[in-house]
Amino acid sequence: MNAVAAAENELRIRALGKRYASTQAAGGELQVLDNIDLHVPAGRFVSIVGASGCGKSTLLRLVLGLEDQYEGRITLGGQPIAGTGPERGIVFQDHRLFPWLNVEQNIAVGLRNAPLTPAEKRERVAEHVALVGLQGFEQSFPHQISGGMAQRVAIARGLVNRPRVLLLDEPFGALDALTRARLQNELQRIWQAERITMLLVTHDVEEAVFLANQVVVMQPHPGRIRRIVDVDLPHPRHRSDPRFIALRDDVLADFLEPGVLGAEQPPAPDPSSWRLAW
Amino acid sequence: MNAVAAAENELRIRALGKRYASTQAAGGELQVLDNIDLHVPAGRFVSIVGASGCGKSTLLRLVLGLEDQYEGRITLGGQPIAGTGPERGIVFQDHRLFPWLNVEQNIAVGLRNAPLTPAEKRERVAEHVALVGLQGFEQSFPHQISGGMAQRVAIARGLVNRPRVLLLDEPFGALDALTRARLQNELQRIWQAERITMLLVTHDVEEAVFLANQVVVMQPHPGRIRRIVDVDLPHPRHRSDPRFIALRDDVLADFLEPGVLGAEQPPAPDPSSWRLAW
Amino acid sequence: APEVIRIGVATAGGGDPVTWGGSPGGVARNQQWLEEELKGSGTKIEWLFFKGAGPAVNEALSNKQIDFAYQGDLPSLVGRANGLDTKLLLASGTRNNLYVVVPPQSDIQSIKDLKDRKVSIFRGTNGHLVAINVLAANGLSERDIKGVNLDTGSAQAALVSSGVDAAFGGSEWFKVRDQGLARIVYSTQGQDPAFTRQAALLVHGAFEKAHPAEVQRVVDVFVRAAKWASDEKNRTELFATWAKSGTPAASYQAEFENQSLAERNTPLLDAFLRARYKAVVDDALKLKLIRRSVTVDDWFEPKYLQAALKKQGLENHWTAYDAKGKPIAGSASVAAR
Amino acid sequence: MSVATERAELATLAPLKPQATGRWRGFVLPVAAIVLWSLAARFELVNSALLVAPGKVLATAWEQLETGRLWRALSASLAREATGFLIGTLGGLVLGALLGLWPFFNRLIGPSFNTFKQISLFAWIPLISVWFGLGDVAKVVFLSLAALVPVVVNTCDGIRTTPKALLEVARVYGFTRWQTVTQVVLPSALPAIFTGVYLALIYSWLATIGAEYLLVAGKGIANTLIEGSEHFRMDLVLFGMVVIGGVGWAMNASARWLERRLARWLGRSS
Amino acid sequence: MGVEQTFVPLLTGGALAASSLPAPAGAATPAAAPRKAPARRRGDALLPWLLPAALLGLWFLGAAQGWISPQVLPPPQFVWETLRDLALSGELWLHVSASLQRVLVGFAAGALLGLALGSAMGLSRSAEAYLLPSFNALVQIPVLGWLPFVLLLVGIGEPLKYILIAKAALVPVALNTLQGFRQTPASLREVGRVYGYTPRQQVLEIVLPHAVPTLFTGLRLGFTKAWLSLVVVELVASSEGLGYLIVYGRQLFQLDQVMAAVIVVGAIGYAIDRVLDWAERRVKGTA
Ligand SMILES: Nc1ncnc2c1ncn2[C@@H]1O[C@H](COP(=O)(O)OP(=O)(O)OP(=O)(O)O)[C@@H](O)[C@H]1O
Ligand SMILES: Nc1ncnc2c1ncn2[C@@H]1O[C@H](COP(=O)(O)OP(=O)(O)OP(=O)(O)O)[C@@H](O)[C@H]1O
Ligand SMILES: [Mg+2]
Ligand SMILES: [Mg+2]
Repeated sequence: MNAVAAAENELRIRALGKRYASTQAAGGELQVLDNIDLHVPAGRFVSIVGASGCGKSTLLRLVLGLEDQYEGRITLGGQPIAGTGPERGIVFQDHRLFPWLNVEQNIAVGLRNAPLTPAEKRERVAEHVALVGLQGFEQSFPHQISGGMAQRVAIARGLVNRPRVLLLDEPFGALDALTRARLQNELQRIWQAERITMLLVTHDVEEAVFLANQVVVMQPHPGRIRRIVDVDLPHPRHRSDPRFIALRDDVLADFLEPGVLGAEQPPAPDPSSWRLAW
Repeated sequence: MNAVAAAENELRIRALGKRYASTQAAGGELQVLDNIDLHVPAGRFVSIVGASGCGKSTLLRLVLGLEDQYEGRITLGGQPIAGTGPERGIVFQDHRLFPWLNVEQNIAVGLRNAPLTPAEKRERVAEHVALVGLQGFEQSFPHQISGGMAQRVAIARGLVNRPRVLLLDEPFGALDALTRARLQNELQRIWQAERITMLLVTHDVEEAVFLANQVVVMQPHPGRIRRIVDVDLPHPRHRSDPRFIALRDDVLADFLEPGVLGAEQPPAPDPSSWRLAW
Repeated sequence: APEVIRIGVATAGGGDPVTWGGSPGGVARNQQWLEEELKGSGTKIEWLFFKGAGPAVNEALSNKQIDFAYQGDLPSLVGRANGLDTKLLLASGTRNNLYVVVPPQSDIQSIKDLKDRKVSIFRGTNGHLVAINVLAANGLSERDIKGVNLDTGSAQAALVSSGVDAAFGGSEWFKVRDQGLARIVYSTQGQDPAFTRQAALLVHGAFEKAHPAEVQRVVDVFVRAAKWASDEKNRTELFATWAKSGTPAASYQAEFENQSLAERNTPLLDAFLRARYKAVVDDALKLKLIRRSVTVDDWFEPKYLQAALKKQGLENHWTAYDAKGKPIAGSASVAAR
Repeated sequence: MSVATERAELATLAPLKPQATGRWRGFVLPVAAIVLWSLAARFELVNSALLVAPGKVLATAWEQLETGRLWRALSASLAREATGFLIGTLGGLVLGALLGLWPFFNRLIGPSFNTFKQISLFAWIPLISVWFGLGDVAKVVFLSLAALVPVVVNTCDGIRTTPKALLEVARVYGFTRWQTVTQVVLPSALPAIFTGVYLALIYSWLATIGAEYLLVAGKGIANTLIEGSEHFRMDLVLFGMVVIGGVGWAMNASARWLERRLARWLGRSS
Repeated sequence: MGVEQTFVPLLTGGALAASSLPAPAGAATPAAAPRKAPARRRGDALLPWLLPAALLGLWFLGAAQGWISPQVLPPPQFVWETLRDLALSGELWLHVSASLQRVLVGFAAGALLGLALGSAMGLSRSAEAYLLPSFNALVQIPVLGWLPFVLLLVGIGEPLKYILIAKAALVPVALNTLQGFRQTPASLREVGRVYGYTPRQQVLEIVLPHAVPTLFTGLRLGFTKAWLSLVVVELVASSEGLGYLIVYGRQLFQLDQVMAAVIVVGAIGYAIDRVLDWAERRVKGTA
């Protein structure tokens, strides 16, 4: 992305609301998101933190265009978004690689319908394999690589068609702390290199503060923005930097305040899934 | 536990070695643990950190008595351990609750063969339900409660028969960061209240430092103790305390050093499971 | 002319190529006379054997998969009663006997002893009605015995393994008897011929209308076979021919003992045959095996037989029998003993 | 039968592997049975007509093999099986795909199909025999039906259980419908489809035996069995049983082999 | 496998009914259905009946117009009358009860034996080593393969039917029991070891409860197989029962009776399947 494109690539969310039909909720509808306003200039890195169920994933799904019934407006570079599109990419929490495709082919999925020649596609894929450091594993299938590697493939797939906005839904949630730290560093490096707008959903406040220019703290029932914290620390950041720790604890305090974090609730029993998974 | 018992409840591990038969390893045997020496006085909280595969779980299994072929000695209060016994309890990473028993019954499993009357057992179970804050969920089945709650049930089960040593194998590994922080606090509270010897295996260096009197850093191939770090911070501890951060970063640095953390390796493919699980 | 003439035979048959015994038709099949007859005419012959016996042949007739059928009396009637358009051309194997067999050590000595015993009957076949008549003649009804519906093979297995106490059946039992596994306590041999079973060759109505010439040729061959099979000097050779179906010659020997071949292998549609078919209609109606009556007279189509007899000079070769099974005076025959 | 139950059945069709060590113990029972059988036959402890000596069965087997009867019977059966299996599987794939991909069609046909498959297939035999006549047509129809049902059920189910998560990936990258079906739905449904085809192979073999039994005679391995029963030859009956079991086993084994190959070819195992 | 809960907005984007092939009466409503669904509902409810209605109509018409000869396809009213006659005369009940008795006795015997065999093999490695190979070999022979053999051994009576039905039920029950017992996760068994469970406690309190769903699957499959074999066995050799009704109808060339019996077989099979499905849900939902 060059500097000229910066203005027209800004993401604007205005008065966004989303309801789901729900038999459990009063009135048969669950207000998942309510009056969300967010302005993300091009090239920014925004983290979204919040308790489980506060609508973080839903927000990403709306920006991505996977849900089409909502209130309010979402525009990218002034254009209202309509359905999915190549200018918005995503990395899902559960990597969602196709188990029947190898690493290379899975990354190529991101270019499936891109207007490129096969040779160009091959080149781009190879580039991105290198970007996420998976040279030598091009022919491996998802079950043959570790969770951390799979997540890197998913990131490569999300990046390969150069979206203007990359959405990341808890991309490191399932990883152990060490792999996680490594991938955070890698993501930071990629972001610095590519200057793509990034929206990262995470449960991990430290991660949010470590990576973002801005941390959006959400609260549930219904999902709203509680606070937006600017993180104006220079990159590369250090986790033991006192300013970093102060900012982190600031957000964390907000977070641990009763009422924000809904009391731990048992998940709605879903006997059907249990029955077969047992 | 009273003070008199303290001396005789100390756990001593001497020159411990463990090999597994393995078709992949050279010589058909894999040296998983090598020459482990550890001395845990009664009532101590010891954390064990180390990369994946360095033998942490194996060490706990040996102390627990689940494996009977090893070199070296393991004694508890001077007695060599032989098989499992009620004086050593465990909390597994994957909670391992029986899906067909409810919360109360699952906790009662820990007392299944304890020399108590049914009434005493009921009382103890009720106490421990309260200890982990699950009043009102006694009749719930594992699938009806959240992962964090299930892990608390597992902790209650591990505690209910008052073991002299409680082993914890990544008990919070599968939880999200917030629930995790809450349960760490709870575990700390329980430990302070009960003064049981605790051996905690974790991937999370911060967690290890936050909870323990002593952090044991292990290294793989073969699994050995690399270093033992004493944590003499008073309780309750604070994560933003500079001394805490310094200690954490000290251990972490050790950890991130190349060679300690083995290269990320793909899991071995297992074609047999394909047919039905696919 | 049709490309192929398909003849369905209501027995599983046996041997390689498959053939069957106990009927002049089996001779024609075994000697390939029909194939010879049609050689050069461009018409082929296809023989089809049905394990499901009579009923299966009806199914084949109903969806026009066969043109001719060799069937026992009751099944052909059942087909007719259910609306199958057939014509009965000639008799081919009459007065087949029925036997009651029991295990060797059984205490059953006569029909009367069958009361309350488990007895195998192949329902819906021509043996079924005769069995009932035999029982009736001995003062029993079908209800007095515990009937079990078994096909031929199953009945044999059942009797030997004492699954049933007795079985009604035909000449296939001689083999079992000769193995020492069964004893015959009743036979229709030498009894009222009303207790015997008849079989005949039928043609599909549509085929008959379309190809009368071919019908005539088939009938000609069957008559020729009947003649050969009625000749006492062929007795041994006849049984040997039939034995190729897998049933030992000894069984046929026993089945045909003390009976003239001409009496058994006559093709004539005589008064006896008509009377038997009419009686079967009445019995079947009474037992609700068929739900509407069948007129026998317009079902029988003797013109092809007549022509064949005339052509081969056999008009007086066989004795005609009256309704009771007694020779009709005047129709004297060479074959009468 | 629900799909889950059918899958469970598949698990039982592919017999559990006994442990590798102490294989010899598996032979104790069969050897003891054969010894006992020989002794009983030798000393005529039981009705001798029922109890033919093991040697007699071997002799029969040799005779069947030498005269080519076995081959003729078996090849007739296998040819039928193959035809019915192919027709049924192809039909099942088409029908199952339609049911899985086209919701309107599913609502239209699904319930009727579900009811239809509850009727024991064997109950159809008399009707099939009247409707399709004698000979191989009726048999092949019957076999095709036997093969069709599991393929339809599993294909439809496999398609409909394509993970929503993967379908969303396809949407994100702008896959067309055709791309979605061929590159996401079908690969994802492939294991289920294979399960269906596997079951079809087994079911159509069972149906082959049934068809030969209950539809009018002809050549076939079940006819060998019937002949043995009718002519009262236990040796032939036992021989027929062994052949039928052996063919079933061979089919199972080759299907499992193919499955493993397929798994490897698709490059996944977890 | 999430057979029941995934719904795939694939080509139309609409919500599909929960189970992949919905039962004719009222498909389950998904918890979160799109708003436009109710409007379409009424037409939806009728849709599944379209095909059967069309087939029935065609049948009526074909019979009335004489397109199909009644020997090949008896007119529907004729089948209905036969069915009614059978029901009213009590004959139907006779056959149904004979069949049900057979299937119940056979299934009970087979299931018990299967449970015993399966648990022996599942619990004892050496029992497994001795029995499993022979068992695997015998399993390969279908019921119809056994029929002539068993017929020669025990004759044609009820024992034959019981044995064959029991054999059909035994196989899935035994194999699922074996599998259920064998598949107890080592992780759960270790919990038992940690808390000093005796072998008896291990079996009764860990292995068995864990195997319950698998056992039930085996029993259900066993019953389905028993019902299937019942028809087969009765087709070949019997004097009463639904299979006999079919065979006898065939022998007398009365297709109306055959079809009436087929309808009854289908109806009972369907009812059994529904009941077992319900029971399975109950067992697995609360075990
Ligand atoms: N398709 C749906 N239908 C009905 N309700 C839904 C649907 N998807 C999400 N919800 C509900 O919306 C709420 C917000 O869900 P969402 O997945 O956005 O939360 P989240 O913040 O991402 O939580 P987590 O951190 O656990 O991923 C939850 O209460 C959820 O149950
Ligand atoms: N039963 C076994 N048989 C053979 N090898 C085993 C067995 N159990 C563990 N191992 C091997 O021993 C090594 C150490 O395993 P262990 O589970 O103790 O590691 P860990 O430190 O707990 O790792 P993680 O952090 O991933 O849990 C691994 O290489 C593992 O493959
Ligand atoms: Mg989410
Ligand atoms: Mg471990």
